[in-house]
Amino acid sequence: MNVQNTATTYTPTEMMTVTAARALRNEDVCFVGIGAPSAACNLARLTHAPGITLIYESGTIDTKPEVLPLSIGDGELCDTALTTVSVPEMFRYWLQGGRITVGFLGGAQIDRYANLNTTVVGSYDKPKVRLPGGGGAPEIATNCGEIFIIMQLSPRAFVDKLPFVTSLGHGSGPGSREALGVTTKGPTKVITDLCVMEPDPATKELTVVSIHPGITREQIQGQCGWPVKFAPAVAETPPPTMHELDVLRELHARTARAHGSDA
Amino acid sequence: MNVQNTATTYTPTEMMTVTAARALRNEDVCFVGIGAPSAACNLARLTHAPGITLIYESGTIDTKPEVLPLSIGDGELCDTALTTVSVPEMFRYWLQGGRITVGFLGGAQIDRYANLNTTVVGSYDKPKVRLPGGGGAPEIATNCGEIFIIMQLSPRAFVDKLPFVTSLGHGSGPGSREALGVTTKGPTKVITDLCVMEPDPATKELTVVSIHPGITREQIQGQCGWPVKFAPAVAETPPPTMHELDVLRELHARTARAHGSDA
Amino acid sequence: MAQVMSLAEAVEAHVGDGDSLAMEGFTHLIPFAAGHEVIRQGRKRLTLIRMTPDLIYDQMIGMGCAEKLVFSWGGNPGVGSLHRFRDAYENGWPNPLLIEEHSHAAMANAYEAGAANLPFAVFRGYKGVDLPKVNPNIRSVTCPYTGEVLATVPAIRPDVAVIHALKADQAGNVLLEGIVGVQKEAVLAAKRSIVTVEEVVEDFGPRSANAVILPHWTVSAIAVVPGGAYPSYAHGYYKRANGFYKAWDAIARERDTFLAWMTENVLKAGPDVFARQARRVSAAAA
Amino acid sequence: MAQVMSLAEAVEAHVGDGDSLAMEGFTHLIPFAAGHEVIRQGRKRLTLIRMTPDLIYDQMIGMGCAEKLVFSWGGNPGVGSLHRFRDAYENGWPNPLLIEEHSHAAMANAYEAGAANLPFAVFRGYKGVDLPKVNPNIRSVTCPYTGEVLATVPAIRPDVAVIHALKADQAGNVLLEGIVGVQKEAVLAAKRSIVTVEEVVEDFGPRSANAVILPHWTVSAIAVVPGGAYPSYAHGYYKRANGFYKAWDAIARERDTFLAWMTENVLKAGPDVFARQARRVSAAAA
Repeated sequence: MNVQNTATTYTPTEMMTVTAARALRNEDVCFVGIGAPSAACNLARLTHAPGITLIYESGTIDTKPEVLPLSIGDGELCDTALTTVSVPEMFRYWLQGGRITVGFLGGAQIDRYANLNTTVVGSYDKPKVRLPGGGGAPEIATNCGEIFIIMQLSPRAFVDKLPFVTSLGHGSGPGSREALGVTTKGPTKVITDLCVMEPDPATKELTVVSIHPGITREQIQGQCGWPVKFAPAVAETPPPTMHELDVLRELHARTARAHGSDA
Repeated sequence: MNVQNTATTYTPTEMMTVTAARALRNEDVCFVGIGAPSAACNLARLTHAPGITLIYESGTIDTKPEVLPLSIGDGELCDTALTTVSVPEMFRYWLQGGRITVGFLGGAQIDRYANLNTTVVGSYDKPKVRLPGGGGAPEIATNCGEIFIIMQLSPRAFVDKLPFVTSLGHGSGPGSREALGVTTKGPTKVITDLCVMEPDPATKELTVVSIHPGITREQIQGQCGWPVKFAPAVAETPPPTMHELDVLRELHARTARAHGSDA
Repeated sequence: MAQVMSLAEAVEAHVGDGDSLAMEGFTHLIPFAAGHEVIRQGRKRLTLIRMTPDLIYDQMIGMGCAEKLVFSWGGNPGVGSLHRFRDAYENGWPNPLLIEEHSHAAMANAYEAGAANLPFAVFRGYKGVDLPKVNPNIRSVTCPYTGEVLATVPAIRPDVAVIHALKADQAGNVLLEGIVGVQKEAVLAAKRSIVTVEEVVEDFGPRSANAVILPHWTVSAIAVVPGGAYPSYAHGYYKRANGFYKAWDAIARERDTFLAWMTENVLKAGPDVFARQARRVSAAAA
Repeated sequence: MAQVMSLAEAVEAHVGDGDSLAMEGFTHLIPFAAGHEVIRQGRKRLTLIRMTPDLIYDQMIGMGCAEKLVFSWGGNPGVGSLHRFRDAYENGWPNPLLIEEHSHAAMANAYEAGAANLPFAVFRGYKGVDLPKVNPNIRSVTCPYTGEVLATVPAIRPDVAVIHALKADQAGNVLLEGIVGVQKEAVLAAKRSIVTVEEVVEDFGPRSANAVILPHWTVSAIAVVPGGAYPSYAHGYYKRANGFYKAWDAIARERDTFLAWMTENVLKAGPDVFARQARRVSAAAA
């Protein structure tokens, strides 16, 4: 058995999830989406941030699921929550109330200012692909203290121009959010399977600040639909530790066992 | 022991309470105020209207108190309620929601159009008497299906002109409520210790429709600050039955025992 | 005043062609049995309102019940697309489908405003996004104190709301617990309402003083349908059939597999199958 | 993040002269012990916000803590007037008192809007009445869909909210039950908050999934004050001292009897007297 502190074998998705988890603090109150955000938030809770408060839009507050939910309202979330409120209350008192420090979002498409599209590819009325729509995202994007985005880097996802803006990132650059009267930070991190991007402090354009081990700048550019900017000092993202990977894999294994048995 | 169906000895307040109780139907949903309305509503529940739904503005829905509450939020109301909701929900979903069929109001002063004053006597800024204020009354008066008012007839209470309109009755006469966009009936009965008044269908002015046993028209006029109108056919209010009086007195006795012991 | 009747009677009495219909349940307590009954009774031209259309509306849309969909997130949670919804919207099969699209916050506020008998809802939303460009019902008001401009949406006031709840008591009061979503608001906002329940009990017994209860005089009809939320779930009764949600992706992907499944499991079946399905989930989970 | 401290420390840390202060509790759970502590610490020029000022604000106004009162019903419930409030408003004793008067519906909506981080609340109210003539904060907006004009009030956003709750757990989460009034909204609407509780428990144990709970990160300070709602009551702990409410009428009617009572029972006392008083009510009721 490998007892090294740093793992040497892990998938790009595991790298992405672990990196996202590390961005969370023990005192954060997170609005959690299903999928990669949920895995990252629960990994943080099960490792360095045991006091983190996880909130799902189904109304469950301070939930501590044993297994990852398939939907935003699995029974597991309610069973392990401090309390569960109605959905109107969740959106009014808790999200709009300004009580959430970090909102996690994903999307089908993102642009260089971290605006997101989960609505349509093609035109709205005659779409090439009709996507699920915004759900909670439009108001998560503006009412949470800051936003972390998790998405796999690919040219179809990281596009030069969005066909539809479902949720606001940094708009068309510096001052966009402020001009709309939005006082929250917006996207501060985009965590991908190849690298981490952050908005440049001056231009707000997404800029690579750390590259995952073994990944090259050319690979990143090859998966991104705009000319990628790199920060002056680009770090190597620290790889997952064995402990992080063990906890994450055990979480996924528990989840698979639980969800496999309920057809 | 007197076994007659009709009682011969009762107080004017008992007459008033029994008459108010009789106006309620088994299927009513009542917004209940403290004091005389509470006694009347619970008397109805304990006699001819066992299915009546009583709601107090503290949030208690379908409550069945054993003893009359001293305040609008006594523990007795919550202990015997179907459920208890928050005060914002009570005013938004239940009162404004248009789900209340009958609202009970009292007041310090009333005019001939059944507008009520519970705010000030004298001027607002330099009052002769500062009264408690409106509480729930302004919105009860317009959001309940209809309003019953219980007040003792007296020249200081039934006045020609109100110094302050705390809650709307029939405004300045026909069409007043409609002009304000109010679609509910407003006051349909004013039950006093001497008689019952109802708004005239044409003029909306309060008109005596029934006189309690043994009371004269002159006595009524003597206690009312405007020239009293009498309906073409004025009935004699049926006196309380022994059963009604027994239930009401037992309710008051239980209440006195319960409230006397908790200083 | 809630009347207890069969599900078929309830849908017959309260859901008409062309009605606006809100079948709510936020992952938990989705009224699938009632959706199947609406399909069996062949209702047409419905305006279907629901934050998360989910499989229930995928089925109703695919069977031609819907003329319009009002929604805020149209996917199969954690799985992928709603294929029948997409086929209707993108290809007009089995009939063209109009949509009115919102965010969750907008719809939650719109139900809340409906329950509160307000004509519209005000909220901090829709900033810097494109939905207001394609949805003329997204407007604004200006705060009379601060001058701030806030988003508005019309209140949702459906002809009929349909929900699934845990239990009713003999008087017809209805108890919800767990993830309660927008169901209470949907019922209070609607002109008429149908509630399917797992069971009717003598009375609710000891409970929180603040239990989520709909009094009998807020509900039109109650139908007892054990398992009626399957493949969604009922807190304390049976778990969510996550496996069925995954299996639905293949069933619904093609029109013929979809129609075959609907014929076998909905048209030829009745509300009684739900009890069996829910029991199977509980047994599998045990 | 809730910190457990003594009531004196909590008031010292979070209530300043000139603050706007909402001490809520709708008949149930009125934070009397905290009110007494504010009096003992001699806070001045407070804007006191409360739907029903009740005895707690009658005491604070009579002791000169208040510059302004925002309220919707200012009486001693079921008994009569609040004499100290009237003496301040009508005669300026011990100092002049400004008022901002609303209806219950307006204040409940204003707290709700504050908790929801909105600048104002919209509701169907104030129709055909005189209060809007004397309160310039009562305004209106026009529905962008129907053209209907609806009343508005500014959201209540107090500097400090103070409530009394049943219990806190070790993490500092706070549980309310029974008549919950506007307390949750008041805390969520406020910049800072103090919660007095009957007790701190290891954890809340089995409870409704929808229990009314304020998470620890919404509360600034928690102080354990058993009986701290006396002569109001705490659901499951002790009953309302209706007799004291009646007795207060005579105590508060004259300035000297009021001052004598306050000196003896507040200025010379501490939060520990509340446990004894509440026990006496429970014993009397048993």
